[in-house]
Amino acid sequence: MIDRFASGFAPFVIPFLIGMAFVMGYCIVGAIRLIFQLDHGDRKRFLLSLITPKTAWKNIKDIFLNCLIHVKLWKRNKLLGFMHSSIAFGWFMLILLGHIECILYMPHRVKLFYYPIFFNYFVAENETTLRGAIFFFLMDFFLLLVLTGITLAIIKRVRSRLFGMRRTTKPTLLDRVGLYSLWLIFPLRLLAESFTAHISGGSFLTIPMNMMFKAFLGEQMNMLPTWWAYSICLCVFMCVLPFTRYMHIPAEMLLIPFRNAGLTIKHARKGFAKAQVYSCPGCGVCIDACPMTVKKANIKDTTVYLNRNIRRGNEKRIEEISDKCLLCGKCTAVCQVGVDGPQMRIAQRSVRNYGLAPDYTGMDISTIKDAVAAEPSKDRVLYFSGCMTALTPAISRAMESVFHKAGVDYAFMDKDGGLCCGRPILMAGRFDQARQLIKKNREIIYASGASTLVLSCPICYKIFREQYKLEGIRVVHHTEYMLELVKAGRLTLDGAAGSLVYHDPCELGRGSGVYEPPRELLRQAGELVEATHNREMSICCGGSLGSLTLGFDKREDMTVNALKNLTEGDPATIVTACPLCKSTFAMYADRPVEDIAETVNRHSK
Amino acid sequence: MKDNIVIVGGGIAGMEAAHQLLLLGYKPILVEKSDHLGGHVADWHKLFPDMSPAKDAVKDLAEKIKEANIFLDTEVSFINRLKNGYNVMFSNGVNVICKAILLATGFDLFEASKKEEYGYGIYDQVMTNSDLEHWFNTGEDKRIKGKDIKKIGFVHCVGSRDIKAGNPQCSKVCCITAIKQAMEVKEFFPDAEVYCFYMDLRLFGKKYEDFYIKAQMESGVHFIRGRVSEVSENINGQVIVKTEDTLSGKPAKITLDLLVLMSGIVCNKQAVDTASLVQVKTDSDGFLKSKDNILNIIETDSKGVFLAGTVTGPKTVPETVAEARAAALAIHNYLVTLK
Amino acid sequence: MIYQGKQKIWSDYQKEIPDDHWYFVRSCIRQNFFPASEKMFSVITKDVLGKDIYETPYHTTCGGIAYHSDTIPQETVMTIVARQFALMTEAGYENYACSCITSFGNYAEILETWHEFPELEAKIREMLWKSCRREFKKPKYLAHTSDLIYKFRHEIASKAKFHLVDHATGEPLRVVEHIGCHYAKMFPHKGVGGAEYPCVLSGMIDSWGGQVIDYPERRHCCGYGFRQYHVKANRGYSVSNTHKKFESMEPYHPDMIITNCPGCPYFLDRWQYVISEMEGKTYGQNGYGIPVFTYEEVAGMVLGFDPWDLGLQLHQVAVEPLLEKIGIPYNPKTKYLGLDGKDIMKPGLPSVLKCC
Amino acid sequence: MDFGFSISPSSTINLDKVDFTLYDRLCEIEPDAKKCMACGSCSATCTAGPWTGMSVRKVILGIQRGKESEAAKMLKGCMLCGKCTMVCPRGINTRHLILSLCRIYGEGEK
Repeated sequence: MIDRFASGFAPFVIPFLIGMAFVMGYCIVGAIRLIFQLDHGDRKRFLLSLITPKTAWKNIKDIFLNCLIHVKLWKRNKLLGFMHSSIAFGWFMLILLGHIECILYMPHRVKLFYYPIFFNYFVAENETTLRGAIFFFLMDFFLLLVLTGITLAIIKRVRSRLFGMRRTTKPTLLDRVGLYSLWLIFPLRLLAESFTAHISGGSFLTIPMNMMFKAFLGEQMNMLPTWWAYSICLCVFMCVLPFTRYMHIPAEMLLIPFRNAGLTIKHARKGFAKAQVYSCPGCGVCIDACPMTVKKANIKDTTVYLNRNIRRGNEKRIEEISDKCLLCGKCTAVCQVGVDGPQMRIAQRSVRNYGLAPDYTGMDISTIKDAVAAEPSKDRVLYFSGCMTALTPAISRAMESVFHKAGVDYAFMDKDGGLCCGRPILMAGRFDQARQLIKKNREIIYASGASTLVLSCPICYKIFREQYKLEGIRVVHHTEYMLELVKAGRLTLDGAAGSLVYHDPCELGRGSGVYEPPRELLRQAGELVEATHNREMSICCGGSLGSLTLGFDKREDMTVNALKNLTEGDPATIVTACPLCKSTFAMYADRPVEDIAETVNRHSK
Repeated sequence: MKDNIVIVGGGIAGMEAAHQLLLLGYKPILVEKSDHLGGHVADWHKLFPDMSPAKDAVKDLAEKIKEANIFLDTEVSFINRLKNGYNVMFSNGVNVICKAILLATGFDLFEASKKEEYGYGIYDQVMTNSDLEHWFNTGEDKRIKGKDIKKIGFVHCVGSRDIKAGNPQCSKVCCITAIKQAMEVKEFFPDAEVYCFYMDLRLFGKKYEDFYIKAQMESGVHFIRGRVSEVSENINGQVIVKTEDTLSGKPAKITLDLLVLMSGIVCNKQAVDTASLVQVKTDSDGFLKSKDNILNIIETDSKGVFLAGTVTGPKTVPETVAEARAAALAIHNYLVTLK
Repeated sequence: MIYQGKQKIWSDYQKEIPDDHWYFVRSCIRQNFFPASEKMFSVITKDVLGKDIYETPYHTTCGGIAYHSDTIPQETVMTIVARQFALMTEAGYENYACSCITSFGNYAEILETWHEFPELEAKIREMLWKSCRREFKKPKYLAHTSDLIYKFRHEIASKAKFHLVDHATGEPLRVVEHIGCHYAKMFPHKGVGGAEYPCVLSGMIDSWGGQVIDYPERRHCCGYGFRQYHVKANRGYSVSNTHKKFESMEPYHPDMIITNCPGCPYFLDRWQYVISEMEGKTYGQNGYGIPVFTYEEVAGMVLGFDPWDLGLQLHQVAVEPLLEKIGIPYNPKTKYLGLDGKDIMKPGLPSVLKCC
Repeated sequence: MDFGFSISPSSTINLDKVDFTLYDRLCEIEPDAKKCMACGSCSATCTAGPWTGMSVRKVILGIQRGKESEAAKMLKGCMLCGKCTMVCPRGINTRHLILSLCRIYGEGEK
């Protein structure tokens, strides 16, 4: 290989350089700003994680697997997976190989970093070697790969259903500019390289096309316009990128290390939250996932639109969207970049200014304390049924009966009424109040001297596990606890419960990752039928306390839809493990709905 | 020539019964003491729950009973018992031998002035539900005409559920009537505040609860749970109403530009006299006594004498009409058994 | 206000009042508060109208105050009352006229109770016999002395030297009438005109030329309320109620208040001073209060008795402005001279309420 | 002069003088507030009630009667558990109503 031009420069690279400079500058500045928006502790933790080998390696791995190979997407949807990875990975390889070529053949040009991009224009093939041929082949191969990706992308634009997506977002004007420029980049590159193939050399794609053009245009064909076009396309794409959904490409590369550093959302709009907003590719998978969007309702209240509105700073919509959400977490479960919808929303709720702030510090709870007080013992159990269970007393009664059967030494913490666990008010974004309630409840729990705290309400369970920090006290959900009893042989199930479908409550499944214990119990209690969508794909019952604004009347469709999903296997009984799910389903269900405690109690000795 | 049937009372009960009897091939004689048919309903403006014009309902019924013998401005002077029949003498001198008599003499509206403390007939700005309906119909009332009405109150249970007023029973229709009228006046005075003072809201009927919610949501009527204790007049001629706001457990008072008393349904004294002519007694609640209050409200202990509508107690229009039809059928069956 | 409406109600509540031969009993407290009032009653009925009115020195309290202050049981008060009836029976009278509203209510209540529970009456007869060997007949007619003045209002009007009119303008005076709670609130048919709109006093006002004013709190208690005043801790409550009444009648600018109860005139009169000290507020014209009278005093004024013989100098609120308005002559010098011409001493002047 | 007693203010609710601004503002953002029929199920089921004296019924009534400070005192005792919303027979979103109230309180000052 030899230089065609002594200068090693051609004016058409200028647009590319501008675009490159712009996008690089933008992203670097942005990244630095985000890092500085983190509070001191988080920033420290983040920077440390970058130099800690373990996390550093994880970052590289995750970025490679998610940003280039899109493994997560492959798992969900092969076609989409292939489309994304072919473009991302293919393009990456083209750049990589370009540089390798450059290093191998034109080491003195490496410092001109536009050179590898337009390599084929600047070089002339003076001798054909196997190594050269392999490189040319690989280049053409990856170009082809990218082109197929692009073709799929174009098809997806017009027929998204083919890709298993029912609803998707409408791209903004800039999105379209970015999109079309992206589509154009690679055909143009093919064109450009084909035009120069007889000089620079090429492979199975470029050579034949070159000959074809020769056949039409003869000797004096002008190659520059195609290279100009290619460069301009790159420029356009890179210049609009920061203002389009394609910002997710660079943003995710920051989000992944953030997440790996174990950061949480501290500020509604800055730092980690901002990183999530920009990492949202606006693909709209969350639209189909959202339980609120049954019958085409509330589509514009899904996470993708929350992110879009945060980027636009539309406060009114931000409030509406974040208040309406049920916080079921399904959007997060399906999200490719892992935008945490519920957390984002709670964060937005937390920045409201209220004229009145509840205050429970003066509250006298000595009566509850005295009621549960006892000497610490290693197998004493404290049972907290929670507010909602007061409306579904069958659950607490079943639990008590189970305790008796298994001969458990227990105290019923809120038999005559107790305090709220604080989760609902936390969901409303009023953290100080939640903290006060936690403090009060901890006093009671410690007064009980129990070593195990059993909860039959997942809403309570989640906050007790995550926020209460009860040293020396084991916090278990009743599904887990009853399974322990069974395993310990203190409880035996007769397996006569018939066919049961289990509904994963949001707070227990996606919220706390408890999927197996209830299923194990039910397998022993009867014949377990799985719902069409279950575990982390389970559909919220619609009764969630997460939503602040959804009225009773607006929720029926969601409940009915969730029930449909549960009853497709035509089970005899619907079993759940949450008082709220139970009462919500019971309203519209065509068959008995019960809490797992009831099932276990009825079918155990 | 079919057997004669005398229907006393030309209200909707009498009219509907006459209509049904005509369909059954009889030629009933309908006597009405006033100069027009339709009774109290004729004086009303609109009927709940559909807010259909009362006069249409009456007109419609009147159309259907053209064939019957109708005596207006006529009362029953006396009745003689005959062997399976009666000899009825009317005030207009007409004398009829009949097999069956239907007493559809309806009710009297409680005389609001009897509740002195509410100041009906004493304070300028106090009226009754029927005065208000009259205003809806004619637009004529010095209490409203040309007055700047900003605050209006409705007192439920005036002369109902009130031993002191001699009527322990619930008049049944006042709650919904008050709500209906509250919404209607709100249409005339959109920026007026409307208050309803109630003991209980007894909204048992079809769509009544919807009315209640509508009154709260759309008309913004304020419902205050507490029976008005007394009314007085201030120097501007407005009325000052005192009650207990039982929900906050505190006495409450308010100055109003207009106070509407929901006069209850009480037994028609004249009906009692007429009934006594055929040995039909009054029940413990002061209304006429049926053979049986559950299965046979239509028949009486006197052979051939039947009852329909509010003579036996407060009823809504649809209930009255249904009862009138039942009465017509009962009379028909009775006459058949006579043969 | 629809006057005819009221007249209709008044006509529904007329009670039979025999026009002669009355057994008259005085009130415990009126003689101290308004000494000339009961004197005036007998003067008017006996001397002016020539009626037969009998009094006995053996009459005692009816026990009403103790009863309404929850300090004696019902049997006790009934026995006391039985004794009064016995005195009447012994004097050979059967029309019972009492000067006190509380007594009137008390008698009415007891007669009604005996009517409902004859066994109780029997028991009381026995108790009376045991305690003082007396027997009694129940009065045929029970009246309050204001009922009598109401009955004779026209005769008094015909003999009147003055009328309740502003002699300068000829305008009728605006008069507030206040009826004692125990007059008709317990038994509407026992009072002239019923409980809601009694006309026992308004009747007098009408026939003596005044104009009754109907103000929102007309029905409200004067504020005395027995235990409310007697227990000092409750007095704030007592004065608050009086204050409420004055606030309510203020816009009507009343010239005077007429009452038919022992307590009411006292509290309506004296509390005006207390309110003026507390709130710095007076309700009459230019710094004076609204003069408060008993119906006998007014009858006396109308008939032309000397204001000081009517004991008007013992009122807290100065009556002079009103006397001048009506045109009743009076001698300021003799105001504080007793019947024997001795100086009964001039009271100190309040800091706010204007007095003469 | 000190008499040892004084004129005590009347406990009567004077509906002529009630200031409805807060209630009207509430109805703007929570029209369902008007739907309340004071059945009291919200207060009966309230988790916080026994400990803090919270009562949704009384809060709404208080605001309708201009007793804003009393209402505020109770609102401060709400734990926002949402049971009241679950039991409301009129389907009022009491939980959000409470949040809205907490927001509009003191709006006037701003």
